[in-house]
Amino acid sequence: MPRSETGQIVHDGMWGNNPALVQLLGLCPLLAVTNTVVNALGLGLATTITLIASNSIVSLIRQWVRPEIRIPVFVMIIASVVTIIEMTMNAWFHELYLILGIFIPLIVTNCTIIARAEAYASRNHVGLAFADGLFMGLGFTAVLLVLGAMREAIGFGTLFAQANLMFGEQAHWLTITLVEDYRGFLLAILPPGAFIGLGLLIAVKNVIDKRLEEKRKTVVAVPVVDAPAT
Amino acid sequence: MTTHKLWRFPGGLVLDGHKDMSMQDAVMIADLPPQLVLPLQQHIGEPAVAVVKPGDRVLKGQLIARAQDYVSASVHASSSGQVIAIEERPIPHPSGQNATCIVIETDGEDRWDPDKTPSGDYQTLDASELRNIIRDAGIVGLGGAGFPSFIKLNPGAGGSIDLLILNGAECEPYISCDAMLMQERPREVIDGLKIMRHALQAKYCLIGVEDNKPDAIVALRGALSADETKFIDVVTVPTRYPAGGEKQLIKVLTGKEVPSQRLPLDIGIVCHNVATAAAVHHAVTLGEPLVSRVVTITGENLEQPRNLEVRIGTPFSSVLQQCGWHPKSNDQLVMGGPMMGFAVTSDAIPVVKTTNCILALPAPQRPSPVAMPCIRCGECARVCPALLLPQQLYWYSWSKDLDKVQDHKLFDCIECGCCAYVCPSNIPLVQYFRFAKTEIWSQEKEKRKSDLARQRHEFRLERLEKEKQDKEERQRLKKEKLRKARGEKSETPDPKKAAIQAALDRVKARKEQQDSGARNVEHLTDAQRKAIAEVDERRKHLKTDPPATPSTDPQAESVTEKKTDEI
Amino acid sequence: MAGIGRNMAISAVLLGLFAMVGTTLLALTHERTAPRIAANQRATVLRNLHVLVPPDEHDNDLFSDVIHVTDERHLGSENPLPVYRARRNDKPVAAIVASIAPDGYNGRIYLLVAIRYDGSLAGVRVTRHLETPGLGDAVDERKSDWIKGFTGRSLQNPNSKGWKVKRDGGEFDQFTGATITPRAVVKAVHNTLLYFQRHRDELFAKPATTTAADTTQTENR
Amino acid sequence: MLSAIIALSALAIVFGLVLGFAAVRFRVEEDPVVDQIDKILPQTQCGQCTYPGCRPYAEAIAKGEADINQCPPGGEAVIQSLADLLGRDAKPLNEDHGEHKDKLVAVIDEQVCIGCTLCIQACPVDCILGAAKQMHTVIEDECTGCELCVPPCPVDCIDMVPVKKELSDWTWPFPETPQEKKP
Amino acid sequence: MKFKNTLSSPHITASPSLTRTMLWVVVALVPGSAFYVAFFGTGLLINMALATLTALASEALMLRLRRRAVLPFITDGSALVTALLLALALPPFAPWWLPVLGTLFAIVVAKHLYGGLGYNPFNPAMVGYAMLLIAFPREMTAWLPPTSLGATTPEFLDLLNYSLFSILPADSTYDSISMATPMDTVKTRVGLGETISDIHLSSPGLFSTVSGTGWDRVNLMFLLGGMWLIYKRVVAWQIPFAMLSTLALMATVFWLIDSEQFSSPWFHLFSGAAMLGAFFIASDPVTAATTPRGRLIYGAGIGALTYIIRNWGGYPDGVAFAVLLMNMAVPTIDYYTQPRVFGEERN
Amino acid sequence: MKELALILVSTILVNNFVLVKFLGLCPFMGVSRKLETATGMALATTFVLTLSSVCSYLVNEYLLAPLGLEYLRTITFILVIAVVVQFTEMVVRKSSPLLYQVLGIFLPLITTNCAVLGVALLNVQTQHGFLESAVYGFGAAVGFSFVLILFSAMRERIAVADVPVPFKGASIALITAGLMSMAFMGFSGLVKG
Ligand SMILES: Cc1cc2nc3c(=O)[nH]c(=O)nc-3n(C[C@H](O)[C@H](O)[C@H](O)COP(=O)(O)O)c2cc1C
Ligand SMILES: Cc1cc2nc3c(=O)[nH]c(=O)nc-3n(C[C@H](O)[C@H](O)[C@H](O)COP(=O)(O)O)c2cc1C
Ligand SMILES: Cc1cc2nc3c(=O)[nH]c(=O)nc-3n(C[C@H](O)[C@H](O)[C@H](O)COP(=O)(O)O)c2cc1C
Ligand SMILES: Cc1cc2nc3c(=O)[nH]c(=O)nc-3n(C[C@H](O)[C@H](O)[C@H](O)CO)c2cc1C
Ligand code: SF4
Ligand code: SF4
Ligand code: SF4
Ligand code: SF4
Ligand code: FES
Repeated sequence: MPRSETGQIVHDGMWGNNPALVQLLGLCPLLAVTNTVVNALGLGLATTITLIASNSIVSLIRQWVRPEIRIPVFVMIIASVVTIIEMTMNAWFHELYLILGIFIPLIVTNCTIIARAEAYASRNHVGLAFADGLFMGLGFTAVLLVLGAMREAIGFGTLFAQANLMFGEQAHWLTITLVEDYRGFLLAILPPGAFIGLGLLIAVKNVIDKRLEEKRKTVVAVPVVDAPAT
Repeated sequence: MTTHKLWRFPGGLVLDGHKDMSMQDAVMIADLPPQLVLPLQQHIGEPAVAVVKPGDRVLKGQLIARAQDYVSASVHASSSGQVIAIEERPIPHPSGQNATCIVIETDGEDRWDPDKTPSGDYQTLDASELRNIIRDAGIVGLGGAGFPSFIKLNPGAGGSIDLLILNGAECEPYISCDAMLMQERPREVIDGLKIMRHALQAKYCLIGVEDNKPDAIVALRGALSADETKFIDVVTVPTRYPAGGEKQLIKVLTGKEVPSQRLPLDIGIVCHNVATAAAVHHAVTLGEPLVSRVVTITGENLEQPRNLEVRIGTPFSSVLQQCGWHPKSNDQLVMGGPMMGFAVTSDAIPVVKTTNCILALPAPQRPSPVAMPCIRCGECARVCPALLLPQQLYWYSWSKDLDKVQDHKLFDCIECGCCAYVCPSNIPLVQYFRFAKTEIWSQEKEKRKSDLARQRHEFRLERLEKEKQDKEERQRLKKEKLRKARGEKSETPDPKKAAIQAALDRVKARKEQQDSGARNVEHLTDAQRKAIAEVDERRKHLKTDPPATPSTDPQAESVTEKKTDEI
Repeated sequence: MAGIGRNMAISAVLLGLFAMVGTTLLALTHERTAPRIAANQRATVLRNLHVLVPPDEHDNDLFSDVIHVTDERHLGSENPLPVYRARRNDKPVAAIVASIAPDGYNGRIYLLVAIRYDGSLAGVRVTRHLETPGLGDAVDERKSDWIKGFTGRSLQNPNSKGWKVKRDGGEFDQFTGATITPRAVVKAVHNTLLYFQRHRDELFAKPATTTAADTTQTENR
Repeated sequence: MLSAIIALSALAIVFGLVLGFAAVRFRVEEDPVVDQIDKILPQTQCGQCTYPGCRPYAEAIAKGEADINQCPPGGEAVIQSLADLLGRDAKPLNEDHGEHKDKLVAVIDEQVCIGCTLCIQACPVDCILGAAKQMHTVIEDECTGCELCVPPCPVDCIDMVPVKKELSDWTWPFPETPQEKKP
Repeated sequence: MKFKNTLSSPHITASPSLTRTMLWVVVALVPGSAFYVAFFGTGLLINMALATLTALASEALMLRLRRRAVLPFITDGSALVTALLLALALPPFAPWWLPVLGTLFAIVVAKHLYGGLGYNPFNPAMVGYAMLLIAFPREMTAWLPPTSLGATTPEFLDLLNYSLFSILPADSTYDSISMATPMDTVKTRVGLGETISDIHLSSPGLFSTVSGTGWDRVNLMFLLGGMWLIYKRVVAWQIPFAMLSTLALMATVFWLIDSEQFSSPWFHLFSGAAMLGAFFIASDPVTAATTPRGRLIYGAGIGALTYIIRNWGGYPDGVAFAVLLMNMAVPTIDYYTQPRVFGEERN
Repeated sequence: MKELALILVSTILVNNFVLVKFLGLCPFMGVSRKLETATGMALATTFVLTLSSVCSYLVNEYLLAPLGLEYLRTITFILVIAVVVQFTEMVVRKSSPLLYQVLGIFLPLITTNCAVLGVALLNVQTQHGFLESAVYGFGAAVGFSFVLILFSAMRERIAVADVPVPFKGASIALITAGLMSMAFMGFSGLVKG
């Protein structure tokens, strides 16, 4: 079943070539800020925006860069985009900035962005580059959210704690306490928990992939199933 | 007699000897079997080439297959009779595979070839003559490896060596053939030793015997004449497996270590087995080639374990029967000792030159233990005489990381089996190492083949490119000619140009002729030309009415012609 | 050699161009946003300060009435730290000292300690810390009310023996399994009080420094 | 504002000069990785990887256009070596390209061969001997077993047969893995 | 006639067995454990029982999940050793989920995710212990005072009640029953500026002439058990030797520099998990270096790190972390300490 | 002097960039399959990290700070890093193909190593002087190299272990990194700061 080009992009970004689970890129912010779902969401959104912007720009200017200055140019573009986003948010969305602000400089160093610029945006036209940025970003965000949820649930026994920081005071209701009087499992919150959590996620993905593969194979192998002979 | 200073080799094991059980009776000559099966390859190196045909009558000691290469050994009929077949037969090999053998139906007369000539006094012969005699006698190392002995009797560039060691250690449990030989025929051993010493111009000789063979030691010492004791010393070495390993024995006797991946020769030492020495004595003094050897037939499954002098080629079943064997199919039948020998799958295989022992062990008491994972306890490293880390070798062999396993000096492993013997997890370590070694060799072979293929492919691409260019050139010339023919005489004809043109035309004509013929017969190597010739030859025999025989086809003629003039 | 020259020129021009465009955009954005950002920061700082000293208790501009002081022994840093001064009708009301607890479990804990003119605590807040989530981070006002327990305390309440966590024989609770963090905070607050006691009048007398260094800002890590 | 632009542009120009200089001064022509990859490939030249030969496939891998699991003749061993060389994880052979089989060689039935030379033209390693209207023969040692000569033959006289195993080619079997489940 | 082909030599073996090796370890643990029970009460037995049950159950489960033969592996004794060692490292007064969680983590994550027996790079028991220490520092640092010291030592039923139902014995509080270990006490109070002699004076009965009351005797018994294991060649002598001598050496040096700040070498050798660590934990063959020289380096590394973490680190005893840290270095050490093979130049 | 030594101990062990601070994880996971490549990466990173730590300090101190262009810090630093890396790569590639074999392919990866920018920014944030910046960069790099090399040797061992199939590869590598960072927690408390 051949996929359309955008279909392929969606699949790659969200699953098949997911930056966090498959390419193992952007690990630093991924592991550093997934203590809670809210943190994860913040970083995910900021990263997605940056990815879209940098992918689009790199794709636009790709004809003009020469190999020897390619990397400097790309990183400059990314750094500019990130800094502009940071300043803009700081000025006009200050509340949001206060929550996401600390993640934004981290984005510059997120290797997903330069990797996509190199591997995809510099070889494809703007539309595709944009889509790639969007779905790679969303794929990244999805992993952030799952990992954040996992760590928060195990570590604190809650989900969406401090949602108010992100969505405003009325968002307190979002916070879910899974286990009352949970004594907390510190390990999940600390660095080892981050590594082990991501390791488990990748294993889960491997299992699912294998199931899908087996399904695909049996679908191919089994001919049309007839009704039992009467 | 001075006591010789001894050293200690690292690792090693003290094992139960089980030797007495086969040393009750004197060595007897084994019965003559109705059929003898003589593999063309019983040694390290290239197989020998048969010089007899089915139907030929042969006498004992007659050459039936000639050594092919430098590293190769001839095969002789071990009794008189008629060659009935040259065919694939099961042979003693760990693979259980078949190989080409000469099968002789014995006539029961066991008649020696009358041509056999004793060479008289060996001292009148020079070293290279001696080596030729030994070579022609088909003698290979009888200590186990089966390396053609005459090669090891070459003292190398120095012209002489310091020390010749006779290996009478016989360190493996159960085996007693060398012990019996030394005990019963010490003179043969010593005479052989002296011949070897002469060939090697060795300054001094040592016979190393493990201290669990006191009778052999007494016999050897007793047999030495006063004169001989000046340059021959019989040394008792402690019984510790594998004291009979060449490098280990050298270490024990001299304190020197043979450098890793080098030969004893490099430190001025040569080591031969005692039975090899006896065989040399037979060949030189009596003119008898290697047609029989002493074999220990032993094991708990025999009623009467003993040593027999067996003709090479006698089937295992025949000798086993003489020792009271009642086969059960879950028995283990091993050629060689329990530590280094290999299990065989059939009792039809013949005794060969390297068969020192046939071991009939009962099936293991328990169902063979499950191999558990390695717990890296290091016991194996403690007993490894080569000072390797078998646990690491195992780890990398298991994972087929052939680079790392060589990093850990796989090729220094002497496959003595000490590691596997002690492993609490029952891991078949030696098999892993053998797997890795053979795998490395086979990959190297593949690599060579693929390099060759790459070269040939690149060469072909080049050729195609050249042909394309030539074709374009021809077309251009044709056009030019046409233009000229049309009378475009813009230029006055230049004699120089005309000459060039003529030359080009000639080239073209030849190219065209060639194109219509085979395309890829240029730039052939000698081997390929040889192959073509062989193929043609084959065809001549094969074809009666071929669509085109080389002799009648003019183009084929031209092919052969070009072959010669183009290279 | 000409090749090198040409290549150098092209690369230089291209890279320069990209840098120019990028910087221009950045600079423009900066120009546009700088005032707003400053205003936002000021508002944030003020909000933090107003939690401790509510606006109705003073009438001066807290943000600009600031001086910078250095006292490693009491304030925990060898660098200048801001002290915001609250006044009402030009009379000193309270001072908010940005002091540091240097010996937290995972490093420094940044505090805002608001002290009324009479030496009692108007409140303490942790603005930045790296303490272990779930253990030491209870000093954070968002996680527990522990930090609010300082309000109203002073050097006399309790006396200097009592300015310790209970485990060390003092009056302040520690958290189960994490004594180090509260110990560090209690010590830092106590030291800040001592500092204030010593320098009170001097603090209010000094003229304000012009630019407000923003130690209270949550910097990135 | 101006100072910012000037400062950074100047910095960038200096860097640009340096890199432009370095790019020419330190230019390297060949991509050594391609050679290394090519060395690993089995040189069967069969084209199952969808490239016209091993080297083109090597080039494609180096450029990142092709995956490392497309060479059936090479099988696991080649994939593993490529993964090691390129620092990637090994993956199973992509079965779209075929299965890993034991090595074969071509044998021409000389009774049937009509000497059309079509197989000669197809053989990537020039290991078929013969001329027009003559029977052809395969040099066994040099045949890579690529099967490219099989389809062009008009009389179907080429068979692919397993390579004959010599005693010296025998390899010790890999022992039963210790972790295997025992019933 | 065809015969069974077992393929490779050797055809005879010494038939030692893995299970026997593991059982020796268990036997060697007996004297130390007995003294432990005598001094700190029967809580250890509860922990051992819980840990063993969990270990065997999770081992069987993982083998099933991984589709491996269950019987040979479950009877090899390695899970038992892991469980017992983990239980010995836990405080004898702990809620039931502490040993259970720790053992689960040890067997499932540290052992079977790596392929089970023989493949785990980290010492499973210590992974379990470190995980518990990090996640539940409070429960993990509360020890019982030695029986010789307090009348408050709970009875077996009290302990069981606490373990299973978190019910404290009547009229006692958590803090009144538990206390820090002597080593923890010294560390905390030296950190607060007290001198060692002060500490000894102010806590009579807690310290013996050698180290902590009870602890000295328990360590001595582990030392004896360990010597026996060395004699039986279950344990390579290099690791315990290198570890203990490095620890003693560092302790001596600092003790000579300032005996009021740094405890004596005797104290270090005979308190905490020193002997248990040296002979039973650091020596776990699977996770230790395997070359002779590597074992010396590995042991010395553990000794040095133990001392450093004990003195300056944030955790009460350093053995577990030291072992884990050196586990990390094992493959590197093994790689660079390959011995000279026979016939190679000595250099 | 003691200060510098403390920085070194802190960056290498206690606040290890990879295992504690979560910086430089992608190359940590990406080039740790083999000991040799990891050693190459370690060397390259040590060189570049130290150099760019110093360079960015200089640029900050003598260009950005005097002109009041702090808001250009990120872009300038990353530019400096990218150029240092690119230049080193080209020089090494030409002048020593052997060294390039070892280091070359890793050099471009370093630009995307967030530890490099992290060090530059942290230097500014903690107001390190010249020498401190150099030592901080060096220490961070040594800490990175140290765990990278140990990790790669472990991965080589784990790669051939009987790891359950879904966990093979990246998954078990991450879990191993997790256990390593757990072991590194043993250092916590050694140096405060
Ligand atoms: C491939 C090979 C080449 C050898 N070349 C020589 C040689 O050139 N000269 C020599 O004296 N011995 C040579 N040897 C013999 C060895 O030194 C050794 O004696 C023989 O392999 C039997 O030793 P073993 O039974 O201890 O394995 C060679 C052996 C092998 C296997
Ligand atoms: C582990 C091991 C044990 C050996 N034991 C003996 C032995 O007991 N007696 C013996 O003659 N050769 C023994 N060999 C073979 C010797 O190393 C060596 O090949 C032989 O003595 C050379 O003599 P040859 O070429 O005459 O056979 C042993 C080899 C190995 C690797
Ligand atoms: C991973 C981990 C993180 C910790 N973080 C903190 C912390 O942030 N603050 C703190 O005071 N103690 C922390 N601790 C606890 C200390 O190690 C120490 O046990 C405790 O502070 C001493 O308190 P106690 O005297 O009540 O036992 C942590 C412990 C662990 C294992
Ligand atoms: C001498 C010796 C010491 C052992 N020490 C430990 C240990 O400290 N921790 C542990 O989990 N297992 C230990 N074991 C058991 C076993 O080796 C361990 O479970 C493996 O690491 C599992 O693969 C030991 C085994 C022996 C023989
Ligand atoms: S003896 Fe066996 S279990 Fe022990 S280290 Fe060697 S191979 Fe491993
Ligand atoms: S078989 Fe090889 S590895 Fe094993 S003990 Fe003998 S020499 Fe050492
Ligand atoms: S599939 Fe393999 S052997 Fe065939 S051409 Fe491609 S690379 Fe060469
Ligand atoms: S003979 Fe046939 S199979 Fe052999 S290499 Fe040539 S084309 Fe391939
Ligand atoms: S995100 Fe830090 S190195 Fe990739």
